[in-house]
Amino acid sequence: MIDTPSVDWFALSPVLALLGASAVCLLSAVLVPALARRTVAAVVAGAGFVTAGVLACLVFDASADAELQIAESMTRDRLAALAQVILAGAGALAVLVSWGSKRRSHVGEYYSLLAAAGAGMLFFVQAGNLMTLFLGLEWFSIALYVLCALDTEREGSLEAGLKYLIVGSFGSGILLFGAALTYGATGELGFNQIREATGASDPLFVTGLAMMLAGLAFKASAAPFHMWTPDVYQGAPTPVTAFMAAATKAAALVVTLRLLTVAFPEQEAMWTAAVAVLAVASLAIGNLAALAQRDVKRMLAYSSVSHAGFMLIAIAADNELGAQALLYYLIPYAAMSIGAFGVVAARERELGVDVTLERLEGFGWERPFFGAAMWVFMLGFAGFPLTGGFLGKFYVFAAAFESGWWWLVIVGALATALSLYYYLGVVRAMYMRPGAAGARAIVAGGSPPFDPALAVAVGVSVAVTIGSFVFGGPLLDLAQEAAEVLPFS
Amino acid sequence: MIAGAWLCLLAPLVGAVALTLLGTAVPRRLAAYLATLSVFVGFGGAVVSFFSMWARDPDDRSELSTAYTWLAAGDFDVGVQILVDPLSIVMMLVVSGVGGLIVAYSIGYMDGDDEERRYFAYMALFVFSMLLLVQGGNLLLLLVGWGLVGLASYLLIGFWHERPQAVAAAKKAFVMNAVGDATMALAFFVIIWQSGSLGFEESFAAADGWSTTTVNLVALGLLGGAVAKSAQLPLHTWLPDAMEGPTPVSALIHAATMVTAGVYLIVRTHPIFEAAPDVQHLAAILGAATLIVAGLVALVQTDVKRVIAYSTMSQIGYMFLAAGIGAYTFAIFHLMTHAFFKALLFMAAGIVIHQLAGEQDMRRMGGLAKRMPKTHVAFLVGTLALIGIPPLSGFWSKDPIIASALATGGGLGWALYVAALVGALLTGLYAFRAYWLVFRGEPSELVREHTGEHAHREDRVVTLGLGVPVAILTVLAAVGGLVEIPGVWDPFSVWLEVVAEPLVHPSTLQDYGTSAIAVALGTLGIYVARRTVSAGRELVPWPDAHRTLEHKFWFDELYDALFYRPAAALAVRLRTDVETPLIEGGLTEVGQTTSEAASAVARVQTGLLRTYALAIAASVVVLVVVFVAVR
Amino acid sequence: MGEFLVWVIWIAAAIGCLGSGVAVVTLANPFYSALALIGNLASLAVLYLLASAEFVAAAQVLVYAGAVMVMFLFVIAYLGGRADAPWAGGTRLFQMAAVVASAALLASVLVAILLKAGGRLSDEADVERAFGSPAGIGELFLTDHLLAFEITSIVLLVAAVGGVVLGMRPERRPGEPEAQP
Amino acid sequence: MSGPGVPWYLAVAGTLFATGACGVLLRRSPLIVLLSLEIMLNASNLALVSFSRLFGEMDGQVFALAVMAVAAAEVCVGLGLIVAIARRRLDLDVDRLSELSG
Amino acid sequence: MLATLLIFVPVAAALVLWVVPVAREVAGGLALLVALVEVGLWIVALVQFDFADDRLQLDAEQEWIGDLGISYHVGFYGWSLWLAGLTAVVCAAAIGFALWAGRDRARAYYGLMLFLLGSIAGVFASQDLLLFYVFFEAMLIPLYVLVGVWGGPGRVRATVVLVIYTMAGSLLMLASVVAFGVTEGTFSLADAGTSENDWIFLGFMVAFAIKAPIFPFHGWLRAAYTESPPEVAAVLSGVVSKAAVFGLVAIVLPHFPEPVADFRGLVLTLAAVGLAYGSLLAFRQPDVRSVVAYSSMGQMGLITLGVFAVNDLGLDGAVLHSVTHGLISASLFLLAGMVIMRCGTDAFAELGGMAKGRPLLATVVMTAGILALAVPGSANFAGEFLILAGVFDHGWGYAVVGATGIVLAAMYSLRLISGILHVRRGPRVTDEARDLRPYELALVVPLLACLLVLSAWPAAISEHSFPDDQPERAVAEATAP
Repeated sequence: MIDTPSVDWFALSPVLALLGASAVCLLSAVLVPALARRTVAAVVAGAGFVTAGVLACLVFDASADAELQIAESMTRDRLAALAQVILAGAGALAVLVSWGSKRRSHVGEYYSLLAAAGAGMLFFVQAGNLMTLFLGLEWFSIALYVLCALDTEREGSLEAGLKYLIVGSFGSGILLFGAALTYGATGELGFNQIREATGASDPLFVTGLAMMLAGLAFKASAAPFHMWTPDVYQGAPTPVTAFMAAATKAAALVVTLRLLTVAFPEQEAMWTAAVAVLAVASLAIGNLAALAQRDVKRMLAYSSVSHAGFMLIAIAADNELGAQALLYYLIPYAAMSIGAFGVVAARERELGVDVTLERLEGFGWERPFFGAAMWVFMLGFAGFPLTGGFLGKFYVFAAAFESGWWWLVIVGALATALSLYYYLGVVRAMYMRPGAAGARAIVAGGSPPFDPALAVAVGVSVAVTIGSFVFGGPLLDLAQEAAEVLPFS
Repeated sequence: MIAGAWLCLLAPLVGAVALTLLGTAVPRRLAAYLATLSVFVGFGGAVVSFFSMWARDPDDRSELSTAYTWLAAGDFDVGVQILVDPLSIVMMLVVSGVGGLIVAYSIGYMDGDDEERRYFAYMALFVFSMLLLVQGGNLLLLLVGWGLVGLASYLLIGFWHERPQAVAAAKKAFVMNAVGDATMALAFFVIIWQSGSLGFEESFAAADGWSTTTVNLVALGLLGGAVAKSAQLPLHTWLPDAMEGPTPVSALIHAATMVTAGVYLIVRTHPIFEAAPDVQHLAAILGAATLIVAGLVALVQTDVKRVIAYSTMSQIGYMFLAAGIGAYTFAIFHLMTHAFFKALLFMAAGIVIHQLAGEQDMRRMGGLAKRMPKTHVAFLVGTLALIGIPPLSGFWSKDPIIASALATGGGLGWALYVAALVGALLTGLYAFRAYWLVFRGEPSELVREHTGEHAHREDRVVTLGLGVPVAILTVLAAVGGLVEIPGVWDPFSVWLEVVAEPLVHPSTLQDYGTSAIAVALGTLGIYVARRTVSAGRELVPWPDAHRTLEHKFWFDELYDALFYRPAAALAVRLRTDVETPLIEGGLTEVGQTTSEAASAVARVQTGLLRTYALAIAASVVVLVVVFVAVR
Repeated sequence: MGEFLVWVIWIAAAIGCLGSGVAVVTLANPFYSALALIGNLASLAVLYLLASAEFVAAAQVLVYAGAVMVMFLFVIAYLGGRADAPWAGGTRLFQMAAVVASAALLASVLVAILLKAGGRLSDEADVERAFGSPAGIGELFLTDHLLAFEITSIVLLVAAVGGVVLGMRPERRPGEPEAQP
Repeated sequence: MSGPGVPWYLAVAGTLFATGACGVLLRRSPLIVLLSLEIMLNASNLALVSFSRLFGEMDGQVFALAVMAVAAAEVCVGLGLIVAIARRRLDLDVDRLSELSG
Repeated sequence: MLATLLIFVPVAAALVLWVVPVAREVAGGLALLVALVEVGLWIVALVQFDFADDRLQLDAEQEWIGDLGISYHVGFYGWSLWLAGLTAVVCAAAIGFALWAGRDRARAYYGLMLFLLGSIAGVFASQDLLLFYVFFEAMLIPLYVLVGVWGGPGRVRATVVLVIYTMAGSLLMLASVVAFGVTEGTFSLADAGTSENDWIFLGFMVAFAIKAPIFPFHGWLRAAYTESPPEVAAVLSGVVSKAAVFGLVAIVLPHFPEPVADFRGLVLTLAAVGLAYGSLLAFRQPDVRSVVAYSSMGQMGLITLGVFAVNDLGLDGAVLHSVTHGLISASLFLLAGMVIMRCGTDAFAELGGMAKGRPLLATVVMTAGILALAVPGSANFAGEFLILAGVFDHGWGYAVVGATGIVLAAMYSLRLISGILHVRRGPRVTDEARDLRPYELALVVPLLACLLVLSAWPAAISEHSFPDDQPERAVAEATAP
């Protein structure tokens, strides 16, 4: 008789809720008549994300002490729960952004995959050993590969899908090989066991560390592992891009933080330096490349690279303040990303073509709400006060300074200054070159239908962006409670 | 007494403010009367102060009255305060009295001008500022008055703002005065630094303890201000140009009052100058140099107002000479008489100019003596007083100065003495040349045109009110010097001595001897001038010398080349060589470099899948190698 | 003797494995490449067997070499195996870089292994006969790695959905505009 | 265990991994790139299996089995994509898929 | 409490304007009303303020982020209250000007102006380092749009340079804020101690040097001032630049005594160079706004001289001169705007002779110009005098440069006056260019009236800025040789 382990269903409940939603959506693709399919699928997926978020909140509340479960394959702690809340929120917003898209085919499958990807990420951040880590990663990655390519009508979408698939698999392959080597060096899979088993200077072990770091950096799209990001973000359907930008990065960074601090504390000198270098590279490359972009989605993609750099600074800080900073940073960052891509989607649906800076001309005056919202997101990305982006950056800098990375602070400051050019470039395009005739001419079919879901999504994003500044205190307290589970020396 | 002094100070201010605020709400005439009234009320206040002061014991003739704290910082504070003492009362009387006459004269002179109201507001502002200057109870307030008279001078020189020369002259006057303000301010900084106060008493008391360098610096700064304001070498070039303003302005500001402020300053701050004798002597030397240079230049000027302007410089040179050798009472005495006769000269010239429809070139005048007899008398009295012919006022005030130079003795004293005597000769030459050109000889075309069939116009001038002030000043210029007769009585000196005890006291012999020589030289000058001019010749027949004098010793050209053009060129060079390429261009360059770097980074993003994988693979290799190496 | 045989088999399998791997990468025709991969998988299965991983070896042959590769071949056949010269495309420099990077990857991994080789790597644990048996593996799948097991199924399900969605002919009604994001 | 020791297995795994990586970097046909990716995953599997043997614990084998499933999943999606691309009559050449760049 | 009101009344009004669709006239009127209410609130604050009390007054404190010791803490000292008053007055005039000039997209415009007003008030009120930074940056947001949307033809470049340049400085300051706050364990200005760290000091200095601007950090200046709408330029040069003064006095002097002493020579030199440089450049600029722009730079150099004199004279003078310079440069920009509304240009080459037949314009321009050149007796002069007297302690050279500045100020101001008013009529000065209207007078005259009142009594500010036990005393003691 096999002793089946007891499963903590409560801790798994957010994942399960989303999986259930995913399944229902999938069924709806077959069972629900085409007319109602979008409504049913979207509502179910949205409900799934919301439920998952609520459940994650409950788990957060109930998990004052961290617990490892089922041979360390799963962790129940506040770090994971908080990340799950963020991810679920991002997913729910992504559903709202998706609602208005003119998708005709595969609606049920779309929402199903979205929910599945979300479930994968939720599980991913709970991962407690190398195997669940890898499997969680592949779970959401595969769902995302499909989502990227789902607009099979569009070449760009297919190109994005294939690029993501191939480069992504390449990255996963490296991560897997690294995991294998780590396993080989220690004989253990669980993060905590790895920490206990390790000999500090084991060559296989550090090789494994290097490769896993590379694999995770790939998912977080940190330079120089970022090169897929702009292409995929640009080509993928905009709601998917929004979801990826917000959620993938959040999941990958949280797991990076957990893996590095839990499993590799003895190598911290090594990986903090490496992460710092990655951070600097991301900041430099992301910001510089973004400067040269005309396509807004592509520009935002590079901006997400630079933000990965910022958040990596928090990881490189390797202290509780850093973890707190990262977790806090993710909240406004996720909201701003989804909001910004949501606004891009609005313009895209209005014009029927890709959104470039030129095509944003006059947008701010035509659509005051979206314009003002975009303004808020851009300011938030640039780290202006009155947005959570500012507090996030501030905390990142504080964390870096506390661990002596003062030059990272300087680099971060200069990079932010650089980034202003293109963030404000968006505002410039929207407000300061009003109504070029060209942009109006290509508006497809007159005034676009009112899209309440998108407006709600953008509105919520604005609220979170600004709210996370005003209520920075309580949110930072939550982040601190989550950060406490990590074993910082 | 204090109330009178305050009234004297504030009445013109009220007039100025009221005129500015009321604007076109008051009729033009009323505006003129208001301004005149305000100045005469001030004069009344001054008279009241004078008599109440007269009644006091000589040792008690000084009172400081503070209204409120004007400026304060930490331990440093400066009040709005006035100092009433014999010196300031003399100045108040001269300023408000002569000022009142000139403002009254302006009623007629400016009649019909478009912007009369503005003119009178400015005039009242000027009188207020000048009174503030002389009444100010501390150095800072003195500087405030100092600056404000400069401002009023600027406003009034440029009153006819559509004339480019007037505007340029106004700017020049202001900027040169600003140089003086700046050096004075620097002197004050030193005083604050050393004594922490700008009160007269405190800073003078502190001056004794200062090092030679310090006190020299302070005195030099003050002298700079005095020189600029009084148009002495080397900051004198603005004064002739300032004649672009209306003639009463020239009479009031650039003859009677403002330009003599430098003399007042030296007398007022004499303890500092006495602590720095070298600088004080420098003042005397500058005065002597100015009186000769100005006298020489005046020999060849053709503009009647410019001749008078140079004569003003020259006369102030006497005053500086006096102040520089410590003959303070004579300096102030000459200041007062000079105010009378110089204002008179200007006003008489103004009538002539008015009569000739604005013509100021003496070569186009002549023969006015018969056609404008009253004006002629006034002008003649002024001229003789200026030359120092007894018993007119200039005689009583100028000769003691020359005698004091003699009494000073030493090489310096003799040099100054000779210079002053040469000045007396020059005065006779240029003054009588002007008189002769304007009033004697045959009437020119212009004169006939403007006075021939309208011979009654002088009467009209009189009816306009120009005559009364001129008449009063004529009397004053004639008898104003009798308040001090060497060897007979000296109430004026006694009155002032409590403020500034003179350093030299010429003997009666020196006085009378000098007077004889000076009068002889003056008469010689008159004679030569008459001979030469009536023969139609120039006083300076040598072409090179004549040209040098015409160009006023090339001071303007020199300053233009030394200061203005380098400054303007520097400003332009800074813009073209620093601001545009470096400061602004630097930003552009940073921007360009960044955008080049940006496109370079973007080019790496080829869109080729395999390069992405290669980047990943290469980075992994680097990571692994480094990790294994440093583990 | 048994030892020697094991060595021979091992070497043969390793050579087959590496050779077929190189063949996959270098053969021009995807069809042959796919066939080479089957060889590769098969020889790997032999290595698994030698490393006492019977069940893995079996799964390798059945699932991988069988099912997956068949799918591959179908697709290749469907698309018509167009030839693709391995050294075509990209600049010389890029190709050099690619090879150098791969070589460097190999070198660094090998160096890491070499550095470690003298240590614990040579100290293999003793194992029972049941090691690597389906029963043992199955038990692990139901206990320690329960979650992994479940997730694997989900991953497969997601992939299946994805494959279907992507491979399906798009349902397009006549006159309908192109889909927009 | 008789026969070659774990380092030998690892050497083969490493070489295989590098070979697969080389394929990804060099080849233009997405099909062959997919095949190369499979080689990389299998290299990891070999490493896992040999480590599993080293420690005498079957975790590694379980991991390898899971990887196999994942590999199959990737192939499934990859092939689906390739079919979709082929259906759009695009060249099956990853170098031609470079619309998105810059 | 009043401090909070001063900040959030305009901000709330801005939100209302943005959200509630009202007619443009209503929007403008409401904005002006709120600005006047702000002035009224400030007057109430002035009345309630006890200048004899050297503690923080009218304050409010609310914990914001506890674990790093960050709080919402606002309040005023005497000197910062004056700066707040300057803000209220200048912004009210600027909004009034905008109302008259008729800016399009009224709701957005007035909302931004009010937001700007609130955030500047926030800067001058903040007593927490992070809060200060927040407001300091928040100012830039509306400025960016105001210049970028309603500015002149070169506005895009101007905004880019303005925002990126100033942000680059601010971000270095953020690094310093972080470093200082984390080291001290609190961000409260009152509780934080002193630091000897030169780098942290320099981070702050760079930000303030750019904001002020101090030579050679003024690259953004000309474009920003000349491309902005005149009323925005008025706020920018009049008020926003004073944020640097606040930063220097509230943060740098009390918390970095040793670096201040070490770097004093350098800062004073740069400030003096900036004074001379700005004044010289102002002398040769081709249009009114450029002249005012560079003169502002020169005056900010002067104020910096006063601050870094770190003594009673210098600091009191700096506060006084901040207020007077704020008022005068705002007036001049508004006047430039009025000239532009009439003639379509402010280039001297096309102006001139406007005094003829326009007595009000002439009087107002003349008054403003004369105040700008700091004629003795004016409040501007008083400030300048105190500053230079104060900085004399640290070397006569600075005072000499300052005195040169007096002469140069006379040169450029007179050129400015004459360029507009005097000599021949410029080609763009037509008969349609009427005299100032009563409404316009109502905008400019109060600013000038403030200056005249201050001229009569500059001690109102200089004596009521730093009561006993001033922060600068501590600095002076700490840095005494």
